[in-house]
Amino acid sequence: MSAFSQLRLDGVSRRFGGQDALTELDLTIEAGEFIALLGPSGCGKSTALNCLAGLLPLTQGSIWQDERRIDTLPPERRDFGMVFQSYALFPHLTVRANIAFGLRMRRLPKEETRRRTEEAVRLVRLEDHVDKLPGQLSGGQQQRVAIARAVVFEPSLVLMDEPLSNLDAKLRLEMRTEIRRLHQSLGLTTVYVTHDQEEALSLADRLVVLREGRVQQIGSPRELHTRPANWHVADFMGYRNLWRGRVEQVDGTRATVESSGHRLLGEVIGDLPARSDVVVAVRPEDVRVDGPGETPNTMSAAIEVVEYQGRELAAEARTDTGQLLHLRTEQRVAPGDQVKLSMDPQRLLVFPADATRETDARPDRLADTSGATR
Amino acid sequence: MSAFSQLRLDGVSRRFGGQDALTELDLTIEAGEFIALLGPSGCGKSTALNCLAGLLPLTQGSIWQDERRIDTLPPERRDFGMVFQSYALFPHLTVRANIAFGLRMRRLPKEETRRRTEEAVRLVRLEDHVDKLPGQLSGGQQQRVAIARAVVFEPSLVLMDEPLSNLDAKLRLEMRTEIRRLHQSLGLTTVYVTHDQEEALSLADRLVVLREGRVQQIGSPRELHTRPANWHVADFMGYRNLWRGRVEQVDGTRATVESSGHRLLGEVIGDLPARSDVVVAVRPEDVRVDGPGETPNTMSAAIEVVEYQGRELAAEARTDTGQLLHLRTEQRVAPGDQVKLSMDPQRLLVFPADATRETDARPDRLADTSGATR
Amino acid sequence: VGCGAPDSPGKSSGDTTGEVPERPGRAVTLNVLDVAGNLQLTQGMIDEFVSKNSGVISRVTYSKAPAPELAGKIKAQQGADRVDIGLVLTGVDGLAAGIEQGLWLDVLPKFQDRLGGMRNYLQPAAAMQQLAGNAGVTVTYYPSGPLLEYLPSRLPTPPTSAEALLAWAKGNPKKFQYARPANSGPGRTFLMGLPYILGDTNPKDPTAGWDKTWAFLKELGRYVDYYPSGTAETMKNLANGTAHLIVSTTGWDINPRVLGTVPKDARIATLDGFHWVTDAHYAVLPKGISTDTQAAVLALLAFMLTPEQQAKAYDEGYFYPGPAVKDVGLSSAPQKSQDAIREFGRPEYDALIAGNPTEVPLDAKSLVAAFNRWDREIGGGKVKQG
Amino acid sequence: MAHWQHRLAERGIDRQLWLLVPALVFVIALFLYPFFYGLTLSFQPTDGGPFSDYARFFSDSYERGTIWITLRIALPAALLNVLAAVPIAYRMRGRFRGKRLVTTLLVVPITLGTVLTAQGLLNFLGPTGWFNRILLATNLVDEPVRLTHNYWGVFFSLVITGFPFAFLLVLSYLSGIDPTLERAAATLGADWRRRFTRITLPLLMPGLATTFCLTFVLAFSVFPSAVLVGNPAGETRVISLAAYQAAYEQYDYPYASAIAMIMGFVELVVIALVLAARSRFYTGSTGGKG
Amino acid sequence: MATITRARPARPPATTDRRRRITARPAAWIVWGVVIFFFLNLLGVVASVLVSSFGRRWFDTWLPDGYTTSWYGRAWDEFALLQVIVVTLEVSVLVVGLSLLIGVPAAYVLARRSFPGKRLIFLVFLLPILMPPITYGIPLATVLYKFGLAGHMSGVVLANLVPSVPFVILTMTPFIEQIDPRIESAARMCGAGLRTVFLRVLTPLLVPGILASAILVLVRTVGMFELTFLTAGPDSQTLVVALYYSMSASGIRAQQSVDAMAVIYTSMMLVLLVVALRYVNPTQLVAQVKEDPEH
Ligand SMILES: Nc1ncnc2c1ncn2[C@@H]1O[C@H](COP(=O)(O)OP(=O)(O)OP(=O)(O)O)[C@@H](O)[C@H]1O
Ligand SMILES: Nc1ncnc2c1ncn2[C@@H]1O[C@H](COP(=O)(O)OP(=O)(O)OP(=O)(O)O)[C@@H](O)[C@H]1O
Ligand SMILES: NCCCCNCCCN
Ligand SMILES: [Mg+2]
Ligand SMILES: [Mg+2]
Repeated sequence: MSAFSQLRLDGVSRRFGGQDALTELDLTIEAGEFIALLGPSGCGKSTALNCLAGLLPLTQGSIWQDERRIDTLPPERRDFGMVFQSYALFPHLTVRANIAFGLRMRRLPKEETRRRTEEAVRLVRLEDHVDKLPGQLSGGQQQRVAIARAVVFEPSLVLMDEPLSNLDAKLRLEMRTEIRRLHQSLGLTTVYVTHDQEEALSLADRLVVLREGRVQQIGSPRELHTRPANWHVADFMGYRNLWRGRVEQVDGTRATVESSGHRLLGEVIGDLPARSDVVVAVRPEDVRVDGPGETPNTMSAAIEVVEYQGRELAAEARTDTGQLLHLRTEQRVAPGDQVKLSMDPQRLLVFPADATRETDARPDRLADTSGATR
Repeated sequence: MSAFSQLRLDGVSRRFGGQDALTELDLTIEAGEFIALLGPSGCGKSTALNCLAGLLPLTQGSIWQDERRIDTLPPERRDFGMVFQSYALFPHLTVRANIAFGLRMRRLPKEETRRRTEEAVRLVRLEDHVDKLPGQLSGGQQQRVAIARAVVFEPSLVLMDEPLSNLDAKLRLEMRTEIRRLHQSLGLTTVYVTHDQEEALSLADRLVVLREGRVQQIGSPRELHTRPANWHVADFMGYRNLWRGRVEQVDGTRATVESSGHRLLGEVIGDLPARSDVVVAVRPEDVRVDGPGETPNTMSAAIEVVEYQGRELAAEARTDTGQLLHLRTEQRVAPGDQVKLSMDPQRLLVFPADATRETDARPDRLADTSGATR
Repeated sequence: VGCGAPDSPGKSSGDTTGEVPERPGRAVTLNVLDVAGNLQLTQGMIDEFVSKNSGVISRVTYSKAPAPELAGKIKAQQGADRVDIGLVLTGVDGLAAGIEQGLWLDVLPKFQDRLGGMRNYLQPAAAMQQLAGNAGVTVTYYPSGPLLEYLPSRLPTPPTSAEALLAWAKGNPKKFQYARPANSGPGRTFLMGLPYILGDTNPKDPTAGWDKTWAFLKELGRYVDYYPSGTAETMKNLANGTAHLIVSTTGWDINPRVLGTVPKDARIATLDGFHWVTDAHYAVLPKGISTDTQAAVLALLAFMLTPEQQAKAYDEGYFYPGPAVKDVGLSSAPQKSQDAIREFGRPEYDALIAGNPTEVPLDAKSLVAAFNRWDREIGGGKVKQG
Repeated sequence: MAHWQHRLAERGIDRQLWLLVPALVFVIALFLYPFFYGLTLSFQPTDGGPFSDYARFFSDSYERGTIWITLRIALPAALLNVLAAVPIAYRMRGRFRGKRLVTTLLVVPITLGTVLTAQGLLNFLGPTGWFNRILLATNLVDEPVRLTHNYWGVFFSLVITGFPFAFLLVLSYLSGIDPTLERAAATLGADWRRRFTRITLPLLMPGLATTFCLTFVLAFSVFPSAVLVGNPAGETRVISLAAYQAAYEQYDYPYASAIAMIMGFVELVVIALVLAARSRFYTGSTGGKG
Repeated sequence: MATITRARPARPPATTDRRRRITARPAAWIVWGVVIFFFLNLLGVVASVLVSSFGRRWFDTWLPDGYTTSWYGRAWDEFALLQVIVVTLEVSVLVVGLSLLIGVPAAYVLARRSFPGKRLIFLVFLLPILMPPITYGIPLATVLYKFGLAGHMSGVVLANLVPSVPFVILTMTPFIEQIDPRIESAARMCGAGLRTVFLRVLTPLLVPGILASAILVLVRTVGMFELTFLTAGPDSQTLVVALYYSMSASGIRAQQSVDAMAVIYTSMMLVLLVVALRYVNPTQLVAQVKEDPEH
C-alpha cells in the first residue's frame, strides 16, 4: 500500500463547457479518515470524486499526496479503489475474476493473487458465489463484490459514489453497517459520496456539504446536524420548517424574529444585522406538541395531515396565522385536532437570508407550502 | 369518472415461463382507499400492478369492478391511471401535451381539455414549465408531470409503481406529502407499489406485504408495524434484531424463549407449540439502554459500533453471550461502553420458525451477524 | 516526399526503355491479364510455351477482368511507375482505349522481325492487325457475324433480307431480339453490319453515314419488346421460346450449343448482301514493363503465332474458327476441338466465309459514338414508347 | 496556475483523442487525398474552361435526365424499404417463439449479393420464370407480365438488397424506444393505432430518417443491377451508369469525376433535406438504451 | 381487522384459456402476410438460381431437363476458385480485423467524448460511405501503387479499408454508447491502463457489436468490385472480381455458369454469416434489444 499521511485538494475546480460543476474545493484528508461528500443532486459530488480518482481532468487546482502532485496522473497510476453507484461490475467476469482484477493489473504472483482474492471474498462473505457472474447475484451481493474489488489491492484511498442508492431500504441499512465495519477493520481512508444525509451522518468522520459546486460547510456529523452553516445546509440536513422573517432584536447568540405573525426566539447562526431578512429553521422532530406551556415559541395550530411512521407520527399543522408546519411526535394526534406547539429556542436556528440571487433568496419550502394552501 | 364501489382481485396469478411471479392474489379494494403493495425486490409487486393495469395478461384468476369482469379488457379500456417508476413521460411532447394526452385520447372537447389540463398543471404547481419538454425538467418536476398525467382524466383507479424511488431523500419526502395531498383532495382510489416500508406506512390505508409472489399479510400500517404476521414480514418491517430460539413455555400470548444463552419473554404471534423453534424479533428502537433494572429481557452488553443519526445514535452491541444487537438510543453511548439493555416484552415478538425450506428457516440476519464476528 | 499527384513521375522499378534483348537476362514471372475471354483460346499455348521455355518465363499468372476497368488499372500502375502486368489480352475496345490513353508499348515496327508469324496472317486478320496500329498483335481472329439464329421448330422459314426481317418482326411482335450493343458482341456486330446490308452511304461513319441503319433500327425497335443486357439472355430466350429470332455470330452459334444452353437443332440464317464484320483478340504490352519482360513476351507471341499453336484456337467453337494465320486445319487442333466442331459446327460456314466480303469493325471512337446514339435513340427510345 | 493539460481538458482535449489518429490518418491519406484529386480533376476537363464538364452534363438532357431517373428509382425504393421495415420490426420487438429464426431469415438476404439477385430476378420473374408460370397456370394473366429489363426489375433488386439493412437499423432504433412509453399511453386510453401514431412513430422518426439516408445512398449508387435487370439505355439509365460510361467507355476521367461529384452533391442535397426535416422531430434519448 | 383473505367468493372459477390479444389481429395478419409473400418470392429468386446452376439444360419448362454439377466444375477450374476463395477469405479477415482495430478506438472517442471539431470529423468519416468509388478509386490505386502497396494483397486490403473503417465507426458508435462508462472507469481504478481496458473489458463486452459490424463490413468487402479490382495483383483477385468477369466479360458463357458462380459467392457469404450468427443473436446485431415482456 502506497500509504500517505495527508491528501490535499487545493482549489480543485472543474468546468463543463463554461458551466462550473465544481468550484475551488479545498480539503485536506488525513490518513484513515472517513469523509462524506453530501449535497443535492447535481451539486458536484460525483465531479469531485471523479477528479480525485483521475477519471475527470481538473480545470483548475491541484491534488497533492503529501508532497507529491498527483492530479496529472492517470487513474490507473493513482492506486485508489473506487465503488460505483451501480456497482459497474465486469459483467463478463466471475465474482472471483472481478475481485482479482486489480491484483492482476498489478501483476502480483499467481499465488498471492489467489490468496488475497480468497481473503477478500471471505471478508465480504461471498464464499458461495465466487464462480457466479454478476448478473446472477442479488443487488446486495453485487454491492459486496464491488466493495471487495475496490479494497482487495489495499488502495491508499477508497472512493465510493452513492454505493447504496440502488438498494432497498432494508438492504441499505445492512450494507451501511458493512461499509463501516470494513472501514474500521482495514483502516482505509475513504471518501464517500451520498445525497442521503442520514447515511452521511451515520458513516462519516467529517462531512463536506456541497451546493452548486461550492463547499457550504465542512464539519463533524454533530456540527452539521446541530449547527448548519446556512439555511441551504439546514434545508438539506432535515430542517423541513423554513420560514422567512425579519430580525427584531439580537441579543448575543439569541435573536427575536417576526415571521408571519409569530414572534420567535432562536439561535443566531452567522452575522445578523438588526432588521435584516432572515430564514428561521426548525426540524419537525424539534416541534413539540402540547409541551410545557410557558416556553417561548409557542403557537396554537390545527393538525391537517397525519402520516403513520411506526413509533412516531409525522404531521402537518397549520398555525392560527396560517403558517404550515411539519412535525414529528409520538403523541397520537389526528387531523382536526387543535394542539399547542412549541419549539426550544436552542433548536430554532436563525440564518441570514442570503439575497445574492433572487431565486436563492426565497426558501423553496416556504413558497411551496404556501402555494399548496389553495 | 366511471366510478365503482369495489375492485376485487380474485386469485390473480401470473407465471413467467414456469416461474411464479405472483400467486393467487385475493384483494378487495374499496373506492377511495389507498393501498400499498410492499415487499422486497422481485417479490411480484410490479407484476401485480401490471396485471391490474392490463399491461400483463393474467395466467389465472380474474379481476372484477363491482359486477363487471375487467381482466379481459385491454389497458386503454380500463380507465385506470398509472404512474411509472421511471415516469415514462413522452419525451417528444411538452409538459402540457403530456398531461393532456389522456384527455385527448378520450376526445373531450378542446375547451374542456384545455381547462382540465390547466387545472392539473396548477394542482402539481408546474405553471412555469408547461411548455418545456420532459428532458428539461428536474426529477421532482418530472415526477409531478407523471402524476398529473395519470390523474387528469379522473381515472377510477390510480396505480403507482415506486414513483419516488428515483428521487433524492429530501425530494422523496416532499413528493410523498404531495401524493397524499392529491389522494385526499381528489378522493382517488390508489394502489401504490413500494419497497420502502416507511413510505408505505406513511401513505397507505392498508398495506399488502408480498414475498416471493405470495401475500404475507394485509393490514393497516399500525397492524403491520406492531403485529407482523411472520418473521419475514417483521424482518421487512424493520425488526432488525432476529434471533433463533426455542420456546420454553407459553402462557397465553406470552412465551418464554431461550435464545443463545438468554431467557427472553415476548408476545407470541401465531400458533406456537411448546419446545418448538422460534424466531424472536425486536426493533432497534425498542431496545432500551440502561432502563429500569427490574424488567425481564435484560442483558448486559458492550457497545461495539456507534453511528451518529442526529437526535439519536444507532449502535451495535454485543451481549455477554456473544449475541449481536442493533439498537437506537438518544443516549450518548460510545464504543467500548458497558451498558445494560432491556426490551419490553410487549415489543419483543416471537414467531414460529417456518421450516418449510431450509434456506427460509434460517433468519439471514442471524447467520450474517454471527458470521461477522470473525 | 509524401504523396505527389498520382500522375507525377515516380521512380522506375527496372530498365523499361533500353535495348530489348533476344532473351531475358533472367527468367521472368509473367502476369497475364485477360479482358476479352481470350485465355479460353490461348491459355493452352501460353502454358505450353512456359513449360518448354522455363528459362524465359519461369512462372505465369493469369487474371481476368471485365474490359472497361482495364485502362483505369493500367493507368494507376503507370502513374505509380509500378507496372506488374506484362501481357494484356484484349479485344478492339480495350486496345483502342489504351492507345488513346497512351498505355501500350509500340511493338511494331520495332519488333516486326521477331514475330515472323505475323507475315502469315489470313487476309481479314491482317486487316484487323492494320486496325490495331502499332500497339497490338493479333493473336486470334474470327469473322463473327452478323448472323440470325432461330429454331426451325418455331420458325420454319426465317427472313433472308432486311425488308423481310422488318416485315417478319412486324408480324411477330416481341419475337425478334438482340442485346444492347454496348454489352453484346452479336449486338454490336449486327449494328456494324447493317450499313452494309442496307447500303448506307458510309458504313464507317455512324454519325453521318448511317441514315438508313438508324431509320431501320428505329422502325425495327417498334416491334422489339426489350433489349436484354447480354447475349446470353437472348440465347436463353431463344431456347425457351420467348424469342423466335435473335442475332448471333459464328462463335455464339456453335459454343452455346456445345454447352447445351441452346438446343442443338438451332439454325442460322444471313441477310442478303451481308458483309462479315470481323473481330480479333490482341496481345498488348503495357508501357513500363522491363526489357526482360518485353523480350519474354515477344518470344511468347512468336510461339503463339505458329500454326501448331494457332490450331488450339478452334477451341469448342468459341471464336470459330479462331486461328489468325493461314493454313491451320481443323485436323491439327486438339481432339476435343475436333469432336466438338464435327458435331456442332456447320459445313456451310466455309462457303459463307469464302463467299462474303469481310470488313473491319469501327474504330473505337466511332464505335462509342454508335453505342451512344443507339442508347439515346434506340434503346432509350423504348421509354418514350411506354 | 492551472496545468496546461487541465486547460485543454476543459475543452474536451486529452490523451484519449489519440485513439482517433489512426482512423483519421487513414481516411486522410487514402480517401481525402484521392478524393480531392478527383475533385480537382473534374475542374480540368479535356477541353474547355474549369466548369465546362459540368455545363456539358447539364446542357445534355440525356445526361441531365439521369438525375431524375436515379431519384425516381432510389427514392421510392429507399422509402419502401424503410416503411416496410417499420411494421415488421414493430412486430419483432416482443418475445415470441421463432423470433430468432424470423430475424435470421430477414437478415440473410444481405448475403445474396447483386449478381445472384439479378440472375435470380431474371430467372424467377422472367417471361418463362416460375412467377409468370404460376400466373399463367392460375389464369391470372393471358401473357407473361414483364417485370425485368425495366424499372421494376431494378426496383425489386433494390428492395431485396436494401430491405435487410433497413430492417436491421429500424429494429435497432425501435428497440431503443422504451416500451414503457407505449404502456403508459395504453393506460392513458390510447389504442394500438394511436399508441403507434402518437408515441412510437414520432420517436422513431429520427431513426427512420437516418435509415432512409443510408438506404438511399445504397440505392442511389445502384449500378450493376440497373444494367442487368433494368433497361440501361432508357428508363434505368442511372447516373452512376453515366459516370461509368464516361470513365470506362469514353475514358474521359475528368467528365466521369464531374458526374460523380454531381452524384455526390445530389445525394448530399437529399440527405441534407432529410436531416433538416429530422431536426424538426424530437431527437433526444428515448429511454430504451443504456 | 383485515387479514389475509382466504375465502373465495362464490363465483364460477375464472377460466384461464380465454387469452386476450393485446393488439388488433388484422394488422398482424397483414404484416405477416406481406412478410410471407416477400419470403416466398425471395425463395423463388434464390431457388431459381440454385436450380439453374445445377440444370443441364433449362428451356421452357418448370424444371431443367437434367441435372449436373459440371457448371461448378467449370467455374472452379476456369477461375482457380480454390485460390480465389482462399484469397477472398484472407482479404476479408484482414479487412474486418484491421478496420475493427482502427475503427473501434475512433468510434470509442466519438461515442464517449465531445471535443472541438467533432462534427467535422464525423463528416469526414461519413464521406467515404457517400462517395462512389469511381470518384477516388483510380487516384487511390495510384497512391497505393506508388508506395508499392498495390498489386498484391496489401493493396486490396488497404483499399477496402477506406470504406470499411468509416463503416465500423458508424456502426460501432451506438454499441459503445450502450456500455456503462463506469465499467471502464472501474477497470482503470483497478489499475488497468487504456490498452488493458480495451482488451480485457471493452472487447468482451462489445462482442455482439463487433460481430454485427464485422458481418456488415464483411458483406461489403466481399462484394466490393471496383477498389479490389483496381488494386489487386494476379494473386490477389477476389471472388467478386471473378464473378463480375463471368457475368460481364465479353465472350460466351452459359447462364448456368454465372448462376453457379453466384451460388458459390452467396454460399460463402452465407457460411460466414451463419458462423457469425452462431455467436450472436441477430436481434442484437445492431443494438441490444430491450424486450417488451407483454407479447
Ligand atoms: N460530462 C458532463 N458534461 C456537462 N455537464 C456535466 C457533466 N457531468 C456533470 N455535469 C454537470 O455538472 C454538475 C455536477 O454534476 P455531478 O454529476 O457532479 O452531480 P452529483 O452531485 O454527483 O449529482 P447526483 O446526485 O445527481 O449524482 C451538474 O450540473 C451536471 O449537469
Ligand atoms: N417479463 C418477465 N419474464 C420473466 N420473469 C419476469 C418477468 N417480469 C418479472 N419477472 C420475474 O417475476 C418476479 C417478480 O417480478 P416483479 O417485477 O413483479 O418484482 P417487483 O416486486 O416489482 O421487484 P422490484 O422491486 O425489483 O421492481 C421476479 O422474479 C422477476 O424476475
Ligand atoms: N458491363 C457492366 C458490368 C461491369 C462490372 N462493373 C462492376 C461495377 C460494380 N459497381
Ligand atoms: Mg453523482
Ligand atoms: Mg418493480
